[in-house]
Amino acid sequence: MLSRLLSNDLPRSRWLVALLIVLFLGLAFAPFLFPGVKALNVAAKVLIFVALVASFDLLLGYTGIVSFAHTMFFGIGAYGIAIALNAAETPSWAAILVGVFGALVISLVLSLLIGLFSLRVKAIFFAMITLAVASAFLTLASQLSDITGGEDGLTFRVPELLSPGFTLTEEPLQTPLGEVDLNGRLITYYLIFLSVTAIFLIILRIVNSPFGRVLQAIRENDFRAEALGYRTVVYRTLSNVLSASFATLAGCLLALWLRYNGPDTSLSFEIMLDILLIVVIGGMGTLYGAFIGSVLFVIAQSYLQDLLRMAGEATSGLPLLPALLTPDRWLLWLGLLFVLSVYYFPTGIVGKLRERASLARMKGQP
Amino acid sequence: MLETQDLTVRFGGHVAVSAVSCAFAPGTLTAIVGPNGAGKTTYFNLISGQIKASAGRVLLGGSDISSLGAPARAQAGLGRAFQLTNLFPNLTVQENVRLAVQARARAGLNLWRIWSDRRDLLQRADEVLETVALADKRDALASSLPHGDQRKLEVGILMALEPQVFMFDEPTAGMSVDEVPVILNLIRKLKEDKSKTILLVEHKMDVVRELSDRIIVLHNGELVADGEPASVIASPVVQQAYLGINPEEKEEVAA
Amino acid sequence: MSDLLTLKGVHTHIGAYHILHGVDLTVPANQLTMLLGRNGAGKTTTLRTIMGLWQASQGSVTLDGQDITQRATPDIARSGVAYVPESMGIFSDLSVKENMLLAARGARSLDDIDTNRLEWIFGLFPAMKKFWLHPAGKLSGGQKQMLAVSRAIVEPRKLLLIDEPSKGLAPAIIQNMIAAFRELKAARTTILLVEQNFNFARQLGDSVAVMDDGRVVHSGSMAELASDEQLQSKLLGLSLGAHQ
Amino acid sequence: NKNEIRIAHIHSKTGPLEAYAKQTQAGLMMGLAYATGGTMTVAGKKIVVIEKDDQGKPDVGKSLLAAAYADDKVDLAIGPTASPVALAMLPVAEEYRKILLVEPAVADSITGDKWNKYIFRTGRNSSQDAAANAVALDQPGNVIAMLANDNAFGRDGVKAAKDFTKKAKIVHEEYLPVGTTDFTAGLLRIVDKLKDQPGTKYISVGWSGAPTPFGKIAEMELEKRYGIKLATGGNILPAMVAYKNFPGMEGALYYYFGIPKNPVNDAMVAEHYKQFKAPPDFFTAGGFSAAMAVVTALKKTNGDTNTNKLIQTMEGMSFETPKGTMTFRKEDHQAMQSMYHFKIKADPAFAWGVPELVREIKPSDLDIPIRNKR
Amino acid sequence: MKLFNADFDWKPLGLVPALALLALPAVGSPSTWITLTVAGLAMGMIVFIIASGLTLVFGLMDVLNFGHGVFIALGAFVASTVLASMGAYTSADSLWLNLVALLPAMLVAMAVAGALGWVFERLIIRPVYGMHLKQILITMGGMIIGEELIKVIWGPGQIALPLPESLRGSFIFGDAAVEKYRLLAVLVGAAVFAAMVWTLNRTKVGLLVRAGVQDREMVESLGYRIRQLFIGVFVVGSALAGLGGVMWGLYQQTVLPQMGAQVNVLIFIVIIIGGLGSTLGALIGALLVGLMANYTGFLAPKVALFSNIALMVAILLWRPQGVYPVTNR
Ligand SMILES: Nc1ncnc2c1ncn2[C@@H]1O[C@H](COP(=O)(O)OP(=O)(O)OP(=O)(O)O)[C@@H](O)[C@H]1O
Ligand SMILES: Nc1ncnc2c1ncn2[C@@H]1O[C@H](COP(=O)(O)OP(=O)(O)OP(=O)(O)O)[C@@H](O)[C@H]1O
Ligand SMILES: CC(C)C[C@H](N)C(=O)O
Ligand SMILES: [Mg+2]
Ligand SMILES: [Mg+2]
Repeated sequence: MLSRLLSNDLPRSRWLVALLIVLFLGLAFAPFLFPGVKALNVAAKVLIFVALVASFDLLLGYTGIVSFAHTMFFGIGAYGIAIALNAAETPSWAAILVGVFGALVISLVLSLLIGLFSLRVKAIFFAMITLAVASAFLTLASQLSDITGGEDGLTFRVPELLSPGFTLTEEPLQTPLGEVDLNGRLITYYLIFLSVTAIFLIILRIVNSPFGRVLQAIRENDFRAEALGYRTVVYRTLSNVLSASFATLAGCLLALWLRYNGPDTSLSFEIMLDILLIVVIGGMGTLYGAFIGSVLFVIAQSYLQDLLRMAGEATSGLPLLPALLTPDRWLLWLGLLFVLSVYYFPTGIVGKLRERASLARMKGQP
Repeated sequence: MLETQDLTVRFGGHVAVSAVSCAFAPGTLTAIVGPNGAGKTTYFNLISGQIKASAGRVLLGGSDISSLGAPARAQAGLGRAFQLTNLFPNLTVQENVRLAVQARARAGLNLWRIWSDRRDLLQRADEVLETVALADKRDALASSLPHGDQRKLEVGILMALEPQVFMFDEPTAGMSVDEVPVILNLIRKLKEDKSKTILLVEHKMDVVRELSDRIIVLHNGELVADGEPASVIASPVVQQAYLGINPEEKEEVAA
Repeated sequence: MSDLLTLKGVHTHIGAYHILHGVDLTVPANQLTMLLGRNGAGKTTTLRTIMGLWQASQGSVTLDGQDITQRATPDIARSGVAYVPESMGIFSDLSVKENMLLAARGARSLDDIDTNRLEWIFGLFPAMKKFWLHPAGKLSGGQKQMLAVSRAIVEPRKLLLIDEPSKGLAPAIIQNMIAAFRELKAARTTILLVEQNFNFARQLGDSVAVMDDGRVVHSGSMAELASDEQLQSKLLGLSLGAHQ
Repeated sequence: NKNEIRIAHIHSKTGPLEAYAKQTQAGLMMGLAYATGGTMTVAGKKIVVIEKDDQGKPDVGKSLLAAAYADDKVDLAIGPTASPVALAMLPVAEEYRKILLVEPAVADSITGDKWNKYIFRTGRNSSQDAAANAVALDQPGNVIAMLANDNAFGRDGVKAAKDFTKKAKIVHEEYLPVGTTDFTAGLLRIVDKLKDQPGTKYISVGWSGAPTPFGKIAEMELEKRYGIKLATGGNILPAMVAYKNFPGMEGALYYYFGIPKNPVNDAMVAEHYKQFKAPPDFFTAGGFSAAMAVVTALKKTNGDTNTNKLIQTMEGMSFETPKGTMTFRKEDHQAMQSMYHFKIKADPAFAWGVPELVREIKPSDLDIPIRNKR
Repeated sequence: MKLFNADFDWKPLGLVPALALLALPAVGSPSTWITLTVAGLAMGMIVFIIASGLTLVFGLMDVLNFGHGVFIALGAFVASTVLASMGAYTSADSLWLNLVALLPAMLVAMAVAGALGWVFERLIIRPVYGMHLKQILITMGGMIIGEELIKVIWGPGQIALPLPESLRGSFIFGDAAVEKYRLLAVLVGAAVFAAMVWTLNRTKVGLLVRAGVQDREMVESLGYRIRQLFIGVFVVGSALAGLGGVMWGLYQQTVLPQMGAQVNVLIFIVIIIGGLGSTLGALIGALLVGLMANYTGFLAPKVALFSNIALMVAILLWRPQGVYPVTNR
């Protein structure tokens, strides 16, 4: 049963299974295990990134297409919600539906266009075209002030049920680990949790379908795939469209969570890089990698500055080090993380764990 | 029934295939020979749609398929093994073949079935691997196979496609002597099934002599001879331009 | 007669796989040595190990009295070794001319290449002249093979390592190639040739080594092997009337 | 902890505005020390400042502010550097019913239509900038073309400038995107509009961010060729290096360390030289002012941090700053403050063009509209 | 010389004058047109200089160096330090003295950028040859690190980089004005272009590197030490970026730690238009981008933001591999 839910694509490493279970349970009970506004924010961001990165892995890891336009679709989703809720008199579920639907339609059209127009060109050209298109879209979003709020972005309200003002109990729930507000934010968190779980399982199913296998074949050798009778443009475009749609949904979730959206929030190139890095850290072409990578990376990124503050204080007597260890230079360490993870996880965490497992299996055999 | 009419392709000023008209009947194996660079592979490329013709038409079963792209032609029943091995290097041997089986079953656009549920496809892939003597390597990555095994896999993929027309481009090049018969037997079996059209490019003349029902000779892109194997091989153009022997000294027919 | 190249107990691993299990091989100077064996026997791996493209994990490779086991590939090449890989290693974006120019290491421009030698190559492989300015990637399979061999012989070398040169070549060209190797041999070039084509091997080889499963299982003179059909069938699975 | 007063300072410690943010933080800490006589305590309570980095990103700023109020239990927050971040943060203050003291984000809408009662601002707003500049520029016979960033900061600035320009004539508005690298084309458009106008011709520039158009304006020798002069406000010192090319240029600015004459400024300049071996810059004064505002209010409540009490106290409150006395206006909580009409002098002793005071524009000289709908 | 052999493709060269002529009626006033055109060409030349190093690295080594910008920023910062230390020369009212200051600034900037390039190649690029995706990530990482280190050394803010005295101002021809500095930029750009074309077409280096990208093992088997060669190319590419940084910084008259990141997309566009690795292509791409930016900036500033991208898309529709496709990659 569980195996079918996971589309028969099992983790294939005991350590990996353990890690996945721990992280999954951690996220499922995050509001109670790690009370506090910041922790909940981090957990929600982790979830949204899981969906976003998984959708990107469908494109990059499984189809072998390098696109820099993924955040564009993420942004479309976020703006869909933001614009719809901003325009609505009172924030309603209907407005949310309109936002999601509208965003999906726009993403569909755009991804179809990009796919049909440019998937014929060579891989690097495609990457660069998407980079240019994405930066054009970013500019557009920050220029159309009347619709998108320009560089300031849009701050909006969400339906009562999801807003912090909506409380289930008068008093916060007392737990051994701290107090937990049973309010709209908590409901939003679980809405996100369920949506992301569904999105993840659906993508997992897609990559393990016959279609998913063709995508891998195209990644390996598109010329040969054509000779077998697979129309690569169709497959690539479809993969592009699917991936864009899931990214759009992730964007919708982001906007619902933040109750704000602006160009830098969902469209920036930085996010694109984070996604790329997560895919690589986790292990390209393994959705479990997308999951693990997102959890580790988002947590690391969120707490890096705090960590540096402690490190900086610890080394305050030394020369030079404090200048490098201040929280202000957190990007330096993030950059280092980029470099080191490419060095040490050439096949990603999942790849590493699976290699170990298969080595162990080989040894186990006579 | 496969037919080409005045099939021509020019690369810049160079005419690689020049107005070749030829029909290939089901149940026959036609060998295509000619010196290196004669245009044999290019002729295959034109038929299977890998490159676009400058002029001329390709007909399959009477209908003109000239405007179709490579995938559509493959679906229409043109199957092709490549001269320079052309595999999915980082997939396993079994997956390489399975992709062909799946293409044959037209299951590629199914997004929702779990692929491992399609046991029928897997089974068929394993059968094919048996026939090309690769069953024991089914879980190896294609890229790690020695050259000869890669050639076998190349043939296996074509077998799995079960096309109407089989095009083999030097299937045994670089294959060790004891493996060659495996492939030849396969081709022989195909011949026995009288419905298939088989085209074979091969430089090993004894293979050609033994398998073919008919030989056509390409030279500088032109079709210069066509007929019974024995008579074509004996013709002066083959003897001199291709085999490089003068009629007098016939001692050692190389390779 | 001295040995130009000697392999002693060479073991090679590729990743986690142990491919060569102690190869012992000697290549006598100024002779043509044939390296035969079934698919997967380890012939290509042996050549790559000599060339330094794989590192031997154990054992030694000696060239002209020098231990080259640990040397880097460019250094091995500079000590006079030319290599024609199984996959031909054509630079497909460069023209035939540019491919040749690179192979002539000493030459800064084409004027520096020995024209007689070039003409000799053109004579062997007329296609090289015809497609001189074409991108090499557009050549036919056989023409690429010719280019790969031409590159190896554009300048005189001490030792040629050639992996299956005859595959994909038309019979006439094979004849030319046989002639070429004979001439090279006469010009005191040592050649180690991997072949599947036994006829070809028989015509050319002075001595022979047969590999199986990562080891050399037979070595001796070519004449001896050529006349002993039983040995052939035992070592190569070559039966009478086998297709060549 | 009832013996602490916890303050969050949320600012763009990293990102493109890092340099601005650093100045604010330095000013804030110096201001707190100055205001508490070096004790960092008010009414026996220790002031604890928690720094947070919004990276210039509105979403980050928003969640940091929520975390500061909820997890760190701060009593009030100061910041942020950029207007978009500020706008995203405003509703959070309202949700948590805690004060956000905006410094130095400029956009009018912060104390305008997006305002709520928990928002105070020590920084100037766009209108104050514009009104002050109008004092310098709004003379009969002047013909002005506006050049501004194509964003909220620039457009709000121009909108305000138009409101305050009564006697001069604005003939053209040119908006260029932030990050414009070649200003030639935009300037040519302005020249086209200006060159045949009668009167004294000005390009009035409202630009934040680098690169700036000043260098290009100098290269094109507009004054020599067409008699077109440059007018612009203040900026941070590295940006004012280009002002050296425009001796005699007039405008109005928010702060320059050599201009205000009062004990607080003297103390800040002296302290800044002591700590950093350099004069305080544009945004240092803002941080200092914010600190003064907070401590003044807390002294009045005797350390009580109850939000409603603080709001009551701060509405209409006056406090001393390096720019003289400021007063939080009751209606929109904007600090009314002096601006300075200056004239540039190229002094070889300084790397930058030195703004010399022409006239201090007192708060009472400026009629700053109230833009919120309270 | 390969550049002008018989079947040389002249069409792309025509694009630049074509664009200029097309703009003339749209702009109207000839003097404005001249000012814009000269400004555009000069900007194009500067863009070419900053992009030239990347063409080498990208086109020849097939390395997607997203960190190229850091060498640009570094060059600019180093130059600002050098020039600041030679205040007497830069503020002197003599062209010669100014150039005496500028030249060492350029050389030091190139040397420092080149040296960093060497480190970058060893630590960052080496493990990822042939792997585009990882190149993007690791070079981005390198760029972030570099940018942060610049902030540690020079501080996070902008630094003014005023032009030397005699390069300020413009030459006035009637109603048209040509900034002096832009003329210098054209000269430097032309020199860089000539040097690159010569090296790549007249020496074996270009061939070797192109071959090395396709099949490293084979090049080594032919006896070339490809490692050294790649290091060399990378160092030169970085040094050119350093030079570009000096030119760009002087052009902006300020230097910023982020300036490298700011031009990243721009130079990629230029290189794509040019055909990934073609020097002449990059020059044409840069000139087109420069002209386009100036014309649209004048005619329709809103559109200017998208003009580069529109230009690139148009070119790719015409020639899907850029104006001078170098390789089949
Ligand atoms: N990259 C690789 N990874 C794993 N195994 C490899 C790799 N390359 C070769 N092998 C294995 O090494 C063994 C020897 O291969 P090698 O290519 O040397 O054989 P060969 O004698 O040249 O065969 P052929 O005649 O088919 O070319 C084979 O079993 C092959 O599967
Ligand atoms: N895409 C191309 N562009 C330019 N020339 C080409 C192209 N493809 C093939 N050619 C040329 O066309 C000719 C025919 O090539 P083809 O590959 O068909 O030969 P072939 O008969 O298969 O030879 P071989 O036996 O060596 O494989 C060759 O001279 C080759 O250089
Ligand atoms: C002067 C700066 C603080 C302006 C800032 N960019 C803002 O929007 O407010
Ligand atoms: Mg062929
Ligand atoms: Mg081999």
